Amino acid sequence: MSKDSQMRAAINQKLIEMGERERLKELLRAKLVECGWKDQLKAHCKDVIREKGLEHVTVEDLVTDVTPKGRALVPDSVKKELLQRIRAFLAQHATL
Amino acid sequence: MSKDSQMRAAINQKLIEMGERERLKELLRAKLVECGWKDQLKAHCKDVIREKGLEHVTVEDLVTDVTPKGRALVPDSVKKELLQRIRAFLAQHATL
Amino acid sequence: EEARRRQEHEAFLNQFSECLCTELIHQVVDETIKETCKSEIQQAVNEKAQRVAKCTEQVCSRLVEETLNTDIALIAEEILDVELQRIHKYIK
Repeated sequence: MSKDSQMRAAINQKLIEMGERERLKELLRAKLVECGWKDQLKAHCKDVIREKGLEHVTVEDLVTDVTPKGRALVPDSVKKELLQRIRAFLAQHATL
Repeated sequence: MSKDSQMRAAINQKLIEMGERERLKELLRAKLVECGWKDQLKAHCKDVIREKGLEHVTVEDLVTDVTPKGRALVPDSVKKELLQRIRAFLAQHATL
Repeated sequence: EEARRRQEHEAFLNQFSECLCTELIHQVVDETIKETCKSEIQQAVNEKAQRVAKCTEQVCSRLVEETLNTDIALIAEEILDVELQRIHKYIK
């Protein structure tokens, strides 16, 4: 295992152990709702269904279609906030 | 003060006054780099840090650990060259 | 007498040279060891800080990706269900 993999594993373990990983996911979900990401994605799903026709769309197709935009629509500020929260958590709780 | 002590003090003073002591040290530093001693020392430091773990090593610990090997690794050729240079200086300043 | 004095002086210079040589080697070697230990530890500390920063970013990206994958799938499923129900109602 490379040093990087070891380090990533150690960070993840610490986050999971203390329940922080789940809290971070919840925080991210809340932020995605708050910034309008969820509404935008729903609207985009509807657009795709309308364009392709409901009878031609499976869940898998729809996921494949909307994922790139879904990823791109996540504001940088949300990612930054999450990263800062992880850094603060590690600074407080982990000896890596 | 014995005659030998007086002579030692006089030579030491001359070595310092004429900048020869610093030049000898510079020569030695250059030779230690040139012969690969410094690289070996760095590698040994890295080994000790890796073995003990960075969080368990202070600068003082590391110095204590690597000093015996560091001293032992100085090649005889470097010692001989330094000795010759000292003798040459003393011969040149025979009045001392 | 002169020869004896010269011999003594030679012996003194030899001994002095040996002592000075050893003293200089110890001094320079010890100084270099201290400097090297300090810089090697500092380098290790810097490398570790860089690794922690890089890996934290990677862990964060992975967490975002994982959450998005789950949520996008849930949203897609939900919207498709809603649209299907709407069509069924319309047909009925």
